[in-house]
Amino acid sequence: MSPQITPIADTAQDLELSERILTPDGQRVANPQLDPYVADVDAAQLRALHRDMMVLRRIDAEGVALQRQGQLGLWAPCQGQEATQIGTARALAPQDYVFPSYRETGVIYARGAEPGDYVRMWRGEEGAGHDPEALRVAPLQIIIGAQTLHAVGYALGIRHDGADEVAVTYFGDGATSQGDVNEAMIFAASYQAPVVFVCQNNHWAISEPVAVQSQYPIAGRAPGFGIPSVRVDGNDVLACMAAMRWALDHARSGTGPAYIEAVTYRMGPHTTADDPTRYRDAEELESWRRRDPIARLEAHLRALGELSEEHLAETQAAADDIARRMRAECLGMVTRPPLAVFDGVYAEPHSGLERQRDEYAAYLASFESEA
Amino acid sequence: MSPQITPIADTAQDLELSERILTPDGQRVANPQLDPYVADVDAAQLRALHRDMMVLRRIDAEGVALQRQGQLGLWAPCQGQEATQIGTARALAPQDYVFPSYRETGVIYARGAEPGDYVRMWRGEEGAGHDPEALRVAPLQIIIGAQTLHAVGYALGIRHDGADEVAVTYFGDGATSQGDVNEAMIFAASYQAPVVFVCQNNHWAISEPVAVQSQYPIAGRAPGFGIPSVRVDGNDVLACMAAMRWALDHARSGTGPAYIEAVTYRMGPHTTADDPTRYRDAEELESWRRRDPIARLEAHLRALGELSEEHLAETQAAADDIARRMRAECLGMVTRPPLAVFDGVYAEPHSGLERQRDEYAAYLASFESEA
Amino acid sequence: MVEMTLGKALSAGLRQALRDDDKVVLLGEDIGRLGGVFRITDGLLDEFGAQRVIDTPLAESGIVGMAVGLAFRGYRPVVEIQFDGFVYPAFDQIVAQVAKLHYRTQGRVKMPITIRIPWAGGIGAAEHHSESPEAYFVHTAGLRVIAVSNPEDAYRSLRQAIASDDPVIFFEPKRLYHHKGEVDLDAPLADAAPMGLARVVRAGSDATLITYGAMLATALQAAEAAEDEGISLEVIDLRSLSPVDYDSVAASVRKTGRVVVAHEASREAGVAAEVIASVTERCFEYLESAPLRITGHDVPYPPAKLEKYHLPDLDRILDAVDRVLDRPNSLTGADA
Amino acid sequence: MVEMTLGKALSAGLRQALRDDDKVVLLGEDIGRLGGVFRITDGLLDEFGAQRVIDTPLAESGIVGMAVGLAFRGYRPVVEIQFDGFVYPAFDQIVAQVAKLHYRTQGRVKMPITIRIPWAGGIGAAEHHSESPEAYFVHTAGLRVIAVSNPEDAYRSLRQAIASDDPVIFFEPKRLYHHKGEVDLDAPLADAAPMGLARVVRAGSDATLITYGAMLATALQAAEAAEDEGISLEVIDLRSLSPVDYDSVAASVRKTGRVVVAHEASREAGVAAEVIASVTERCFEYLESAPLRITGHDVPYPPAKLEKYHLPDLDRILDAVDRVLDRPNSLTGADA
Ligand SMILES: Cc1ncc(C[n+]2csc(CCOP(=O)(O)OP(=O)(O)O)c2C)c(N)n1
Ligand SMILES: Cc1ncc(C[n+]2csc(CCOP(=O)(O)OP(=O)(O)O)c2C)c(N)n1
Ligand SMILES: [Mg+2]
Ligand SMILES: [Mg+2]
Repeated sequence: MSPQITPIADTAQDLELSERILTPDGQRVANPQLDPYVADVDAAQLRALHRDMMVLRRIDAEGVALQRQGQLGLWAPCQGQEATQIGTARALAPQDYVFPSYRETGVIYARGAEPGDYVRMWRGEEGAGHDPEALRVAPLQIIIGAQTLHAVGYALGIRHDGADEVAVTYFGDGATSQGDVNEAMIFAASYQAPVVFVCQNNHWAISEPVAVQSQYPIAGRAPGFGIPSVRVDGNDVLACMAAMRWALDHARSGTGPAYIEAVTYRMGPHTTADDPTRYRDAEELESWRRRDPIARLEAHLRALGELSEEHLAETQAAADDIARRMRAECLGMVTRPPLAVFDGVYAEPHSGLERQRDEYAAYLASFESEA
Repeated sequence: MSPQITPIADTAQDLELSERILTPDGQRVANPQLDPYVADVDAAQLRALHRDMMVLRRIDAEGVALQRQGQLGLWAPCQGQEATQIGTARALAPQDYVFPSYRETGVIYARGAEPGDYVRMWRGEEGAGHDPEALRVAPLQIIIGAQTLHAVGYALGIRHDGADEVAVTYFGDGATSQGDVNEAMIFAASYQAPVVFVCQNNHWAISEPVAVQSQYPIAGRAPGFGIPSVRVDGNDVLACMAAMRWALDHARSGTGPAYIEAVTYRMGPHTTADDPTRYRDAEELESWRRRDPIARLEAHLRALGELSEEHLAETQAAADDIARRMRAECLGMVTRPPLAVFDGVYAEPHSGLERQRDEYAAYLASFESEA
Repeated sequence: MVEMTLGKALSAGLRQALRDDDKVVLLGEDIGRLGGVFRITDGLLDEFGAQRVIDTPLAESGIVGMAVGLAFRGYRPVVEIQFDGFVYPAFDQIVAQVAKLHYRTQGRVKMPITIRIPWAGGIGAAEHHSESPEAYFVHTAGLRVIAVSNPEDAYRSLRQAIASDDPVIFFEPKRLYHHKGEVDLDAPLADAAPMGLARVVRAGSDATLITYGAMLATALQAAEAAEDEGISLEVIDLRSLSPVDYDSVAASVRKTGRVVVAHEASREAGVAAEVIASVTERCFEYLESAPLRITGHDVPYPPAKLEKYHLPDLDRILDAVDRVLDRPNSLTGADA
Repeated sequence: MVEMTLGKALSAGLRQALRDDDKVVLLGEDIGRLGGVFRITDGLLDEFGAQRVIDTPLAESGIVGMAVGLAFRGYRPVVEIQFDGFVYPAFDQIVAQVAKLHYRTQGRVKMPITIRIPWAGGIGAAEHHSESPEAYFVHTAGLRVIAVSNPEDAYRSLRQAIASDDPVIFFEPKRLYHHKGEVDLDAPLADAAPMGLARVVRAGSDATLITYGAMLATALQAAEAAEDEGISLEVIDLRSLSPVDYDSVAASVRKTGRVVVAHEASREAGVAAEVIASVTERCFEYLESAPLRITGHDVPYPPAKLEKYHLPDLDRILDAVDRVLDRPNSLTGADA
């Protein structure tokens, strides 16, 4: 019979059970398993990671602001999850392909998104905010967990092509309950597909604490399916990068999928439509504020004597610049004309839809003729 | 990072990795974990288990025969799985409720099925072959894995009622790939529901060997979800009974679900419509014939000096008797009248369907008036 | 009679159902502490406890499958699907289990499950949050389908759905959650008209305008606008989509001889097709022109900025009215 | 021209597609060594290898979800769903992903996925093995829906479906897998009539009988029987259910003025409702009687012994023909 397993209930203990390289106050601790994967990361690279996280936080804040000002229908903030997103995404090779959920602003940023890409979907202009082929990132996915299977299929294609690529999928702690996410692990293991699963356990699925989905470490599920996994401190950007490099190496080596659970925290509301004060304690939030991923890296850089005023100023300027361009792009967006509602349903002509389009065109034209 | 896991590929090794009490040649070996659960099983009880398995094999053979003779549309044989089904089902308390798949002839037998119950559905007379409330067994389920969620819901009800009952669900190795079966584990763990999962790993899902679903022991998945599990030799009726008693005790104690993987073998075709020679080796079949669950218990009883000719004769008579009654019931079944096609769609009147029924009745009547 | 929003009426209906029958349990994502993303279950966790107002793991098939098991045990589960577009993962459990178990067991196992679905568009939402999947369920034998359009109906028919021994898919127009109306909270359920009847919301004589859900408001506006032009429209709120109350519908069509059916859902094999086919079958000799459909286009629900070109509005309905009345319209041009 | 069964024609179509384009891959349960439970993929594993003829774990959502990922990578996946009743677990992936990704990305991501579904009843099967779910997919914008009725169409339209850049739900009538017909295996696909056109299978003048799939054979028998009574029926095989070729259908209806639509699927919001609503809209002034539907009842597919009372048969179709022709029928009685 299997050994007795102890549930982990409180989020504090939660984090203790995960791998880390930097402590919350920015001290570097030895981690024999992860250290080799970030042995090359020097101060300049650390500063680049810091810059990424700063810029991302600014993009995220701008998204919230634009929504509050009525420019976006919705925004899903990623504040608090910068280390997870930047750490893992910066480990990707250009040819890798990402299947995200809807909160991965940091991932599309790291893949080279244009300023308008962050808002185009949330503003309701288009179904996909960015060009998937250009970024090698699938459109944001709203159906919880659906994208994980797409990643596995893509990875099967990689394998068949004999390509040196990895498919990567991001999803939340809530998503781990969906059948699709479990089937994705099963199919990936069955085909030894080169896919990396990244679960961002941010402790909440809207109002439900992670314990509703699992009272046990989520990373512990993967090995049962034959998938090696690691549970990493998701607010430690170095640990996230190291874990991701391990996982990508594993997948690239042809030995099948790997799984990462990044233990982090959603500092903001679920989306701008949500009011988290209805369901979570100020105290919990406060305790996570003390584990802020950016502050942690800053403390580390400061201790190394590598956090110059210059860097901070440059970072601030870059962040402001992208926020400005994001806003300008957003406000400048021109909604497609009415008949665009019919565009792209099919790749080839569909007589039924064409007739509807024609009738609707005639209908629209009838107003013009009246005028 | 999680430990490296070694896949198990061949079915021989497979079995070695499971818990047993009786070796394939019928010797009793000590099993400190399982033994306490069958300490009370004396020779008379062993003979009763033997009788059950013999009768079940006969019922199963009669089902095949009736199908071959055109009396049934289909039959799903359970030959080879008698120990799993009888061992686990005989561990149930009367108040427990079972959610089976379609191959659990032995389970409905053990729950007290009437002879006609085995064939009513397969003959195409009714949607459910037996009265669920009478047997405390849900109708056979054809949609792979769907019933596992029903068991969890039922178990949640048990828990809310504070009742001393357990919900039990049976499913195959193939079923473990379905989202539903994984969601069932997640919901069961989340609610600590008193439910026992019984996976009959009979090595095949139609033509697909279990390795398509999993190259790792299936029982190994449950602990990741927080569910203790055991992997048991499914051709060892004592081990199956012991494992089931452990699992039921666990569920009854209020500490949540338990999971059993019974490693067994489907000796016959998937169903009477299947031709297994297209996809599996005679040799593999032969090797499993040497592990026959009934022969194993017979060898054990014989070694104990407890297998009398009298017992064998009585068993044979009982088996023949039930087969005869099963056949008689089957041949005597009267198909419901045409308008029965409308019966039981709704519990309350539905004007649309009533109109259809009336029109169809008028249509049928028009033939009579013509005549 | 009290005035309340449709959302509050639904809350009141759930509260009353929970009070009336301790076998009623609610299941869904975020329905507990949060009270649901639309706050329909607000306060119910506090009043009835976590055993009856159950936050579930994030898996719709799991939720509905569990409801089936609870029904096996004599419970009357009420499921909340968070948004219309999230019902599809539960489709198999709904279509192959919920809809069929009563038939499969010849009535031995009842499925008194209510599946509440915040529904349809017009709220500027992101993808998958504005779907109108009702036709899938109308086409599925074994289910009943209700679509509400006002607080009074919402309160009464939700309680009726929960009290029904049949499974009911219960559509709640999100766009109307904050719309107000009078509700008699104390009217005994036993005295209420049975679930399943349509309602003539506005009497008229020139054409029959058939709709349901949030589109009813648009239909009524259209009827007012038409009146200004001297056209008298009879407006019918179907309220029940399975069964459809064809007696009421046919009575109206026999009177007017002209029919427009409007809904947000896409057109091919939608509810309007069903209504028109049935009405034509029953009232052919009364029809003076071809019944018309005004629906969402046969496109996936578009991005928010385009939804106003997708949803039937006042003008599209009036144009269809002109067509069934053989008046000048968008297809004939102004000189017809 | 060679004579072969519909099943063999489908096999040949798959083989040809696999040869024509190495991006074509097949996915499904038991399609490899076994060749599928209906043997449609028989021999393909040997010819094309396990990389292209892929046995999958037992999970339909997984299969279709994986096909989506393969499509993202430029593959053209052909999925086999083992039986009609097992498509529902994949419903979410089909409706929310396969059908929508092209629209979501404004055409940047193509979904050239073919989902083959052995389909419908009349074979005495167990529950869930005789379903007719086509209306669900017809109602889903973004999908194409094909239903074949003979070997020639099967061979050609399966290849067209696979070659199409759009997702196609491809219905194969199980009941006809062993029916034979002539197939021209060498006819170039480029010369073929486009997928999506209906076919007048039998010309006639008194009424139009519209159907598809296995029901076509029954319709043709009905037409022969009717002829004996001096009634001339035009029989149309829709072949494509989305889009429906309404030009062909309307041309026939304008000629006959009377319409019967037959299918196995249940009635409410089914394909026949769609056809009748559209035909009425287009041909109202030509109609001489109410178009009628002959369909499976609105019941879950019944146990095998009762299926003959569920499926439309010759007599039920003829009775409907009598009704549209205002001849004595089951509703009027013999003396009408
Ligand atoms: C199939 C489906 N069901 C429900 C929802 C509604 N929903 C959107 S986000 C969310 C919570 C997701 O939580 P998690 O997976 O932890 O991701 P997070 O939002 O925390 O990043 C829910 C329930 C959905 N989008 N899709
Ligand atoms: C949802 C669904 N998909 C496919 C099938 C077809 N099917 C019937 S049995 C079976 C194999 C099941 O294998 P397993 O779970 O191992 O059970 P066993 O038959 O071996 O008892 C398949 C694919 C089905 N019944 N339901
Ligand atoms: Mg989360
Ligand atoms: Mg099996």
